[in-house]
Amino acid sequence: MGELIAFVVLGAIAVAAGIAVVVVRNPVHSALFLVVNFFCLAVLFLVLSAEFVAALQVLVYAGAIMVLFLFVIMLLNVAGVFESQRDPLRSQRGLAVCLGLGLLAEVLAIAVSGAARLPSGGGTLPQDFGSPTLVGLLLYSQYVFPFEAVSVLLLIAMVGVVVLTKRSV
Amino acid sequence: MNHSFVPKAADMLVVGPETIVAAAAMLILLAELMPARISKAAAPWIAALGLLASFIPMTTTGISVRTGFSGMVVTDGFAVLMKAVLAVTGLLTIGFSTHYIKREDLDRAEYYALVLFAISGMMLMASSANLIMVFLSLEILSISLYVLSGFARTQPRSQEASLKYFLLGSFASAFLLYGIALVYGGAGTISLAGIANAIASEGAARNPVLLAGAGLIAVGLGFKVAAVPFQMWTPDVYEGAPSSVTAFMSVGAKAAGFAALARVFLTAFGDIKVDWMPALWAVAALTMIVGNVVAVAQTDIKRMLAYSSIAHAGYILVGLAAANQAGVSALVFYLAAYLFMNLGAWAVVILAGRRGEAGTEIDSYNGLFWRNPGAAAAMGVFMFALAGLPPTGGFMAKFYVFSAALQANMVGLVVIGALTSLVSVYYYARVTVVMFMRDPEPDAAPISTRGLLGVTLAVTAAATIYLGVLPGQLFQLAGLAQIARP
Amino acid sequence: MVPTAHYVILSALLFTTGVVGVLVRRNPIIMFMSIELMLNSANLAFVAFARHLRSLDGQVFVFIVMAVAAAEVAVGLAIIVAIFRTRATIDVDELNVMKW
Amino acid sequence: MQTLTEHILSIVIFLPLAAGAIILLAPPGANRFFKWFSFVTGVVVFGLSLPLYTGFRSGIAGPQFVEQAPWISLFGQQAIWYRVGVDGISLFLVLLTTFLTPVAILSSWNAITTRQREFYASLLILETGMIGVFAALDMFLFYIFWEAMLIPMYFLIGMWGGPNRVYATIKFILFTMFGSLLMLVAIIALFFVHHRATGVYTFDLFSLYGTPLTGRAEFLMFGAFALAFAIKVPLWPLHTWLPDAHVEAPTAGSVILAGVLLKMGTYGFLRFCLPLFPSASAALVPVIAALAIIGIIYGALVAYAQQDIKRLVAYSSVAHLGFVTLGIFTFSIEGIEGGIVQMVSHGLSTGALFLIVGMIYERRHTRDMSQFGGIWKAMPVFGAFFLIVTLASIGLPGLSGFVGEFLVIVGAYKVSAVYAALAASGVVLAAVYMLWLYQRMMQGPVENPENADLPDLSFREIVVLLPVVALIFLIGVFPRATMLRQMDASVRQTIELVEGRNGLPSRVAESPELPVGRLGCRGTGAWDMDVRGARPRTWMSGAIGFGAVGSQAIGMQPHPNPPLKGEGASPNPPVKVDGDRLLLDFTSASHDAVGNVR
Repeated sequence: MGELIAFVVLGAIAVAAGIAVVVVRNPVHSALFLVVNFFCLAVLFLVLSAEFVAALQVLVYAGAIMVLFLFVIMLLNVAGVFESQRDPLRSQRGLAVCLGLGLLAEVLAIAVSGAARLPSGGGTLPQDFGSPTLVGLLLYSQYVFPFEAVSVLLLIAMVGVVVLTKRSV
Repeated sequence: MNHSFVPKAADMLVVGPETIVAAAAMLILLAELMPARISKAAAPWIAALGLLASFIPMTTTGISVRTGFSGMVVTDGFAVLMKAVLAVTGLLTIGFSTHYIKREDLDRAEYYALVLFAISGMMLMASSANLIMVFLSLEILSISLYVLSGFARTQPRSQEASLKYFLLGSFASAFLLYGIALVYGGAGTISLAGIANAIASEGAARNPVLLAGAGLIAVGLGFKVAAVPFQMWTPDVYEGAPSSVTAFMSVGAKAAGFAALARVFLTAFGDIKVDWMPALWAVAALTMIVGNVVAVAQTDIKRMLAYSSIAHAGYILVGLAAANQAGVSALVFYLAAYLFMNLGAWAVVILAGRRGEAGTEIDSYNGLFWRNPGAAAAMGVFMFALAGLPPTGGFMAKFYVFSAALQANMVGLVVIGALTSLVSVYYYARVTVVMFMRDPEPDAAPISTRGLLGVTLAVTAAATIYLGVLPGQLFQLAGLAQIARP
Repeated sequence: MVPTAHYVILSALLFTTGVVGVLVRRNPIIMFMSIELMLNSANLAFVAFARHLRSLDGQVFVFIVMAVAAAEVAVGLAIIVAIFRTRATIDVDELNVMKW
Repeated sequence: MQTLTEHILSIVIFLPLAAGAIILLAPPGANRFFKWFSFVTGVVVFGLSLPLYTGFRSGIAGPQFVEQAPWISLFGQQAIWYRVGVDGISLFLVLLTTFLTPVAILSSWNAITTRQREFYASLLILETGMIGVFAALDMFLFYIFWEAMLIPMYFLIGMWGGPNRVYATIKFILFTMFGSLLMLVAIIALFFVHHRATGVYTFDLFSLYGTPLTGRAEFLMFGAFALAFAIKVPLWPLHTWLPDAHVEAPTAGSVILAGVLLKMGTYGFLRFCLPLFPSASAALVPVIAALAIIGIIYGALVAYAQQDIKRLVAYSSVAHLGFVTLGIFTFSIEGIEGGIVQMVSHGLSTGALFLIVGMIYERRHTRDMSQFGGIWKAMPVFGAFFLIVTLASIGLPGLSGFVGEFLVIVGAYKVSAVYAALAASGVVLAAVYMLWLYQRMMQGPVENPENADLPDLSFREIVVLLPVVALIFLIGVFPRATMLRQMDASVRQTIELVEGRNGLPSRVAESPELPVGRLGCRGTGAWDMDVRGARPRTWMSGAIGFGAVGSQAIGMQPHPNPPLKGEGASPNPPVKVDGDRLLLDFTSASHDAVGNVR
């Protein structure tokens, strides 16, 4: 029962915040709504027995990534980064909404019809499911190669950022 | 948890080529600790040596099927051949880059490091045996390419190309990711072998969640290979990015995308190919039609080549849509042939261009024959090869792809392919008309073919003709490009 | 216990919101944030499926996605900053050098 | 010497390519070298091709001077061979090519002033492609030559052509490729149908002759092949590229285009369409014959209306090639042999006409008929040559044109008197426009002072024309000895293939992997077949269309890869074995193909 309440409340906030991200004009507000969304998801992760991921969600996403976003928005805001008032692509806008709704309808239909037939792990959930220990062990054994590949990816990103923004060679 | 934390040599061998390439990239970065003059001069050589060294593990494993890192990665005939294609792409890219990045004032060692990182991502893509590796390697190559597209960071066109590529690329990645999530839910696993088993043994085959996931994965990878209707980023990005980067990604990203598409769809979703073959049929047909028809209207050679690369993605998709072994072999052969003719054409674009990405209008090739007969002749070879005329590798590639599709009884698709090839003859021939049958502008100076760029041109032209006359060996090799079925 | 299907539906809602955001908005930063929304909806699906399947693969995947997202954000914002440096607009439609 | 005789055909094919490559690698500007080197090469190649003629053994239907080497393996089998040879049909076209190339080179001596290196190289490379098309015995090899040859022709028109050359050359290449790309699809499809029937992957022409096809597939494939050839011929209404290409091309290009390239279309009909798709060919005779006759009359009428001499000659080609096509589609020995003679004759006479037009153009820089008149007075030698060539083109007895047209009309008469009558009217029309042309240009008073003191032909120009005219006489006077005798066997075999009587074409020697003979049993009706000399394996694979029947009839195991349904396998018709003959009665069996049962 508790999970259902959490799901309904947090889910509603998350969707509302998500829509707000897309709708509001000011990028700063968008970013803040995105943070709200991320926090809701973090709590849902907890509900779903994913403690480690929930913690990361707060630390990495809401913490680091969104701060970066806000930082850049503030940095660029000085000269007024807001979208131009004119809307050259009104038709595209309608089209996009239709497309999105179509996609949504499709995914919903699929989820409703397919969910009953999803394969299931069965049994009860282990007590420490989703704990940092278990996730960490998995990460360093079976997933050690992707884990290492991520480090290369981060190195590339680092080099990339330097290349793109360093003023003089 | 019976897996060791420490990778074994056998594991490393599976991903040997990409590891060596990535290590070479890091070496280039380390070399920057030395004086700039030395590190700059050393970078292309380190890169070339790294790419050459990556052939060592390829020859060691050969076409044997091995998996590594708890089944995360796999090497087989297909993976090794795709990696070879990518390594050659990298070598040729270095060949035409040295001159170009000096001319455009982009001469920084990071350029080569990023090219190598991208190649390692592309290679990893060909070896991915798990959707997590598909996603990661896609990101490795994409992020490298985002940065490379914006490498001319003071050029607005390059910046915008980078931004557009980045936004649409991440958009596509998000589709891929959501698709993976749905497949995970539908099949209960993200390993390709596991998905295939789930489809084969359980009722997962008809689960709409799984099918929707497969569709979204196709969309995500379709963006990477520029298949219609996910091609809209291509012309702008190709036009705006530095020419050498465009050349590189028009072959490399395409090869990687097709490697992933082929592996994911033929292994994980191989048993439900009746579901996706018609969709792929339609995408292939659309891609060939749109790419070729829109290319006719282009006046800028970079945009023309961009649409042409869309069209060629269509021909490669024909091989994939055939969903048989001949199709996979044809895909590998096509990419190998395409790599030479397309990189060669871009090398000419680089040679004929001027500082600041000027001189890319097709009209500026007026009378190129008088200004540099060798380059014009080579461009002629590439144009006829891209149009699919014998005796060039382009013809053999199309022949192979069409054969594979006809083996799968896709007559309609092949007829569409043949007719769109006819359209392509028109716009490729136009380039030869301009080069050979018009007089140069009075103020146009002769162009000299410079060092490494000239070598690259000669190599690509010779290889294009060689593959058209004696394709037997590569046909045979491509025949070994078997994707290991779990 | 809330059925997994409900979480999937929630994630589909968020995913769609993100898709529409990318298609509708022209401000690259907001487009980019919409993409982040899409990534997060995928994460939600992963975590929900992970519980349903009693397998931690999904959670590990989310971990990797976060790292990737961090890398993407860094590069993406760097591109935007670089553009902003050479001109004062980052409205995608204002970028008229090329056709969109 | 041994290698020379063994590989004479390959040497003839590739020597021009090698010479072309040498020219391309030479430094630019050595124009005398380019001219002489390419001319000498052309003459040497012609000389080397003569042994093909003198050593040719009449009476053998199959290809001679065969050379083969494995080329490309596909799907784990040695599917593609380098395999060349000449038979009674292709021999003359190969010779025509080797003969016209040095003539064309010599005719360009002074006409081509820019980029001579590339010009002569293109001509020589083109020669390789053309000979290859006629000599190829492997469909894949044929297609390679067929397409590759377009590239040098494309440059010849585009780089050294007239003011509208770019339009003409693009039109030329697009038209030609439209047909040939669909033909490629059909070739590959045929390859797979053959594989399904026999389990063998091969592009060998003579193996593919036996491929059993369903009616629909046969018509579609025939359509794809026929389209490619009809564009090349060109058959009305696909001829529109031809006048443009001819008018814009330099003289040498026109000579080669009219002399050799157009023949590839008619040769293709004869070599591929007829034997590969006999039922479809037979069923579509009225269509093709009608197009051919329209071409004959239309070409003649439009030619009459031309002011531009070159355009006139171009349209006359449409008419002449209509004769050839008509002759081929009579399926009669006279018609087909007449068609082949007409191909050669047209190559000589129209080639000569283009040379003559080129010579007068070099002097007057116009091709407008009204600018001329009374040229005879200034150039009597020129006038004499022109007259002979004109008469040859009209078909005066004693000259080569007569032989071909006469035989074609005889062949057409066998099929339908209407065809013969209409074709004959074409001959009359040709006489009208050609004589009119001659009269306006050569006779009458000199009205334009510029025509008064034109220099007559130079020694070089006489050397260019003399051999052509000599051949016109030779063939005209001794058609049997020079041509018909040699081609008899091959033509008869082709007719037999079409009629499905005898399914056993002569095979390429020593090629055990060529399993298939044509048994050609399609349609409804009673069939009898001669199975003498059929090797068991050949018989089995060839009999795929009714594999089971064959095995019962001569008591062998069914084929390991039984034919697909719908390819004629299902209803077993009654079979009688009568000595060496196998009688099949299809009368009651339902067959989906349209047959030409005689």
